[in-house]
Amino acid sequence: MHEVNYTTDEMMTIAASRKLENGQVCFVGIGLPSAAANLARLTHAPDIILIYESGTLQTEPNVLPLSIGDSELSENALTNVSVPEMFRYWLQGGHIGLGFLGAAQIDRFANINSTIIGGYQKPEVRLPGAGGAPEIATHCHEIFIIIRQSKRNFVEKLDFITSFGHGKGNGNRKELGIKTLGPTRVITDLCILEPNTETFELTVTAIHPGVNRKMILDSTGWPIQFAENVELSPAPTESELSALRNLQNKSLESHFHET
Amino acid sequence: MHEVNYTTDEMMTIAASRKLENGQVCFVGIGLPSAAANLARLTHAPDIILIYESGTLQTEPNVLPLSIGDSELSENALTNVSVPEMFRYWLQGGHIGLGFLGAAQIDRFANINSTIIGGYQKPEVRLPGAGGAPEIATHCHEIFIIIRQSKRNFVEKLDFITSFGHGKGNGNRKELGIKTLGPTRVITDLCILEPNTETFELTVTAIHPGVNRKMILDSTGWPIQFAENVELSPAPTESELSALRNLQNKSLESHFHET
Amino acid sequence: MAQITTLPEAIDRSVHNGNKIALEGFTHLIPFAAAHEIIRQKKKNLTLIRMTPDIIYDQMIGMGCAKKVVFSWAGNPGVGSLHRFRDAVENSWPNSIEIEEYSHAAMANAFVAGAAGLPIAILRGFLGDDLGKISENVKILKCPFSGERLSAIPAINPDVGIIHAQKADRNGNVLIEGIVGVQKETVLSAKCSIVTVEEIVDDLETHINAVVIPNWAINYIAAVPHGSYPSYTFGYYKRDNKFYTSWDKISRNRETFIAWTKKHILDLVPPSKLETRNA
Amino acid sequence: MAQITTLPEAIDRSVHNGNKIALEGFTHLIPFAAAHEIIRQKKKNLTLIRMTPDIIYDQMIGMGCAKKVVFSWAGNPGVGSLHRFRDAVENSWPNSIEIEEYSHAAMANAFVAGAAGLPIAILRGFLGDDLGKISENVKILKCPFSGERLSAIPAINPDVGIIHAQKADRNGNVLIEGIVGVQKETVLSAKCSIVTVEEIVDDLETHINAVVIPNWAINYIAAVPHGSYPSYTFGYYKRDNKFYTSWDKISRNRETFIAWTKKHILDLVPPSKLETRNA
Repeated sequence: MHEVNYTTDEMMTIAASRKLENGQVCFVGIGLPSAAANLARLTHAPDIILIYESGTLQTEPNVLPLSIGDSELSENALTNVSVPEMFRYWLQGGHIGLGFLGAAQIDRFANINSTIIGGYQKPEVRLPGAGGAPEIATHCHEIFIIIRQSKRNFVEKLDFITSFGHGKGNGNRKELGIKTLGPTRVITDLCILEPNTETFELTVTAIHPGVNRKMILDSTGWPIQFAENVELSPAPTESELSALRNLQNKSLESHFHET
Repeated sequence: MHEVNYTTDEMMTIAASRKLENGQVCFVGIGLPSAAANLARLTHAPDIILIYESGTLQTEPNVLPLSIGDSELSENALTNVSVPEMFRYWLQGGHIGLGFLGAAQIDRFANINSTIIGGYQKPEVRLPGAGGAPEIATHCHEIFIIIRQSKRNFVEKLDFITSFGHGKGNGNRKELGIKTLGPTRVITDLCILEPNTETFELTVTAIHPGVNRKMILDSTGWPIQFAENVELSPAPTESELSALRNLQNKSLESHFHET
Repeated sequence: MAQITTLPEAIDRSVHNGNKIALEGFTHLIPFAAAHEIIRQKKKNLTLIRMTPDIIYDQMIGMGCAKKVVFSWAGNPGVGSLHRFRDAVENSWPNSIEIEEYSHAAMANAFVAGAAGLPIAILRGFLGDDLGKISENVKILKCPFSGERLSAIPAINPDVGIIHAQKADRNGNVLIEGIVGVQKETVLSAKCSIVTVEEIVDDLETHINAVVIPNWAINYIAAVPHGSYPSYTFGYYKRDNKFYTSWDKISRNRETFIAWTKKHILDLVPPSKLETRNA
Repeated sequence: MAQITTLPEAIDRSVHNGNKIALEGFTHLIPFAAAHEIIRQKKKNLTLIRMTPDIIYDQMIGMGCAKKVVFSWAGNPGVGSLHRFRDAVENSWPNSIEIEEYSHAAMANAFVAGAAGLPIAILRGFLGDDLGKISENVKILKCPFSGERLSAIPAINPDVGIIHAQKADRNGNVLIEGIVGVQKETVLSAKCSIVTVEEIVDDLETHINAVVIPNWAINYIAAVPHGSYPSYTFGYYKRDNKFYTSWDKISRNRETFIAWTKKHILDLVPPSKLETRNA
């Protein structure tokens, strides 16, 4: 058996993709979540149902969309509904099992900031803001988050809570009347994290090949906890890698090399 | 010039149809309003816009619909929207100029009962109820009502106010926060009535040929008032009559003589 | 994930005595075959929700399925009264029924709220009319910004929502075309949903913005050709206006109603084509 | 009744300094040509409403049209930041702008409320997040039946609503196909509306349930081929992803932005095809 070369981003995307199940109804964010979800669809989960907030219901794009409203999404959808219908009937109506989000910053309770760095009124950095994330985070049955791990974005305290995860920990969602599970899994380029069943603090449950605990500690803005049994993520297989690379190449080709 | 024979129903429908204007956007009730509105469209108001509560937006039926949701209405519509969209965006959103209603009973302030005769809990006669009328009556810019006139349905006091007209008279709509004009014209088989500009009580402003004041008084459950200048409705012309009869015959043929 | 099954099976598994159920279709696509199966299965104490009860609920009420009717216009469209509905309200035959009454605007909004996962709908409605005064289900809500008074009504969330549609594909995705009423809201607001369709096809072959309900939002699908007869299915068959007219006579009298129902509903093996059953 | 006219005429008659305007289109059908005309006509102090400000508002903000932006996601889709938007928020260049921020769900609901003639939208939103805590435009509403806490936000009713669509017929009825976003709501909630279309045709020739806006709900229509470029119009042309990518570089720097705008917006006679203007 020869060694397979891959990037940490590829490992992250493939690790996330493996966690998606066939038949799942999945509200997909653009970028990393979309790449992982479509990889799942092209590999082990051919019947996963993908939904994008632009109103493209149950879509099977041939290439990864660059924007949330690419024609590729709408032309390959079961149907296209209005954006209000998407958020009112399909999301708030409780029909979506899994919400799959990216994030700019995350804290130990899987709360997300994608709004500002600094103060709200005069921010140092103005980020894009909420988009669909806050209501995805509260209305989908459960949430996966995919994010590259570093001290800059795994922070002790968020400057702004854009999307509520587990708030201050155990019980906080229920106190606010939120009935869904919230973030059940965070997938990074180093590891996989899950909320501790008692404290709801994110805890490392699997480490990707070539990564050690110190690297994870050094890339996290708080003293991160490890689960009792930490798994080793299997390295990407050749077929996973070739499916992902093929998809990404096809996508680049489609977005930038056509007239 | 020879005499033209016509029924009082024909006179009523034609009198109503004449009051509709070309280009008007008209929310049409089934039955008499629909007959008058389509007659207008086929005669002097070819560009009148007809809307039915079934979601058939801007429809041009070739025959009078029997039900509010006939295929004839949907196949000849500009488009078909959902019933919620019809009531929320198009009606409540304020896009409809004229609401054209029928009624089971009416009082002197053009309030309508189409709910019950007798008490609400154990009615003597259970009528069909509100349908779209209450909100048509408050959201369209103005309202026409078409109804056969008799002591039984022009009553001193309604057993139930299904659709609000002018309530207790002058100022009552404004008190309730209703910004539209309400009923501006009632067309019957005997005459045309309009609210007095001060009291808002329905007042006879035109009498159909062959009808006298006593016949109107005898057909009204309250001491009905006559305007200072009462007009004589012109008799139906041959072309109006033939357009109406042709439409009605075509409609019967289409509804009952096809397989 | 929608299960494609037979109509009797779908009704048997979904509709239970005492349920709140909605059979929708605004004049178009009325799910008559499903109603007849509910009658045959002798379901009782149902709360029947429907904007326009129409002949379909007249039949169910007359056969004693209903303990309550939630509606906004109860007539025989283009014809007149619903005699079985009136007989129940006016004379408690075959049993007394409770009624919960709205306007079309209110009821359409209540279905929207149900589909949208909200407990209430708000609207500018019930202004000056008596329904707003007598109904326990209409409350005044003050706009927290402008202070304006709006009406609030409870959302509709049936235990079972039943509709008829043109077709489903083999995966159970359903296409509705023409007058779409509150059919989508009925499916999405219900805890359990049944869709009868004219046919099951390989491909829905429709417009990019067509009204399509995905299989994962539906519980049961049954192919029932002519499943909306004597109502109509756009693209398949026309409304049987003669039957609607004849219903006035059939239903006016308790005995003729029962005789008709025995012959045309109870004694039939479902699902079958009803077209030849005109009185 | 829609008047078919030129884009400069439509903008000149409708958009006034200080107006609240919404140019909508969810990634698809973004009305770029209309925005460029507003820039050319040097409209100022505008409140710019749009779920996804995108490059279109980046350009308007950079050219000093905006005093306020109402939005729910302000990025360059698939690329990164909106540098002109950020320069205004972070550094008050070319002027300081006020922001009014929502989530997509909230803003979509606010458009719906505006279209439906309601003063507020209600939703299950802002649960635990900071936006609900800091925004003056989010209030808690108690359900009068269940006592549940819901969020209420004010309806959106722009002075002018502007969208781009595939086509209009000669009477001014407009067809929108593909991703329809909140375009219908934008037209129906606005006091005055402008629709630019790829072409004006004899017959819309579409599906019985297509998204069609009738002429009497629109004020002005202008035929502007490629009117949504560098966004796309389904059925006509594709999104120019290269331009979206190149915008990052053009807009990062004030001088390159101004030079680009002078060449590609200010100096052009509208309406014209923008396709050859990629940097």
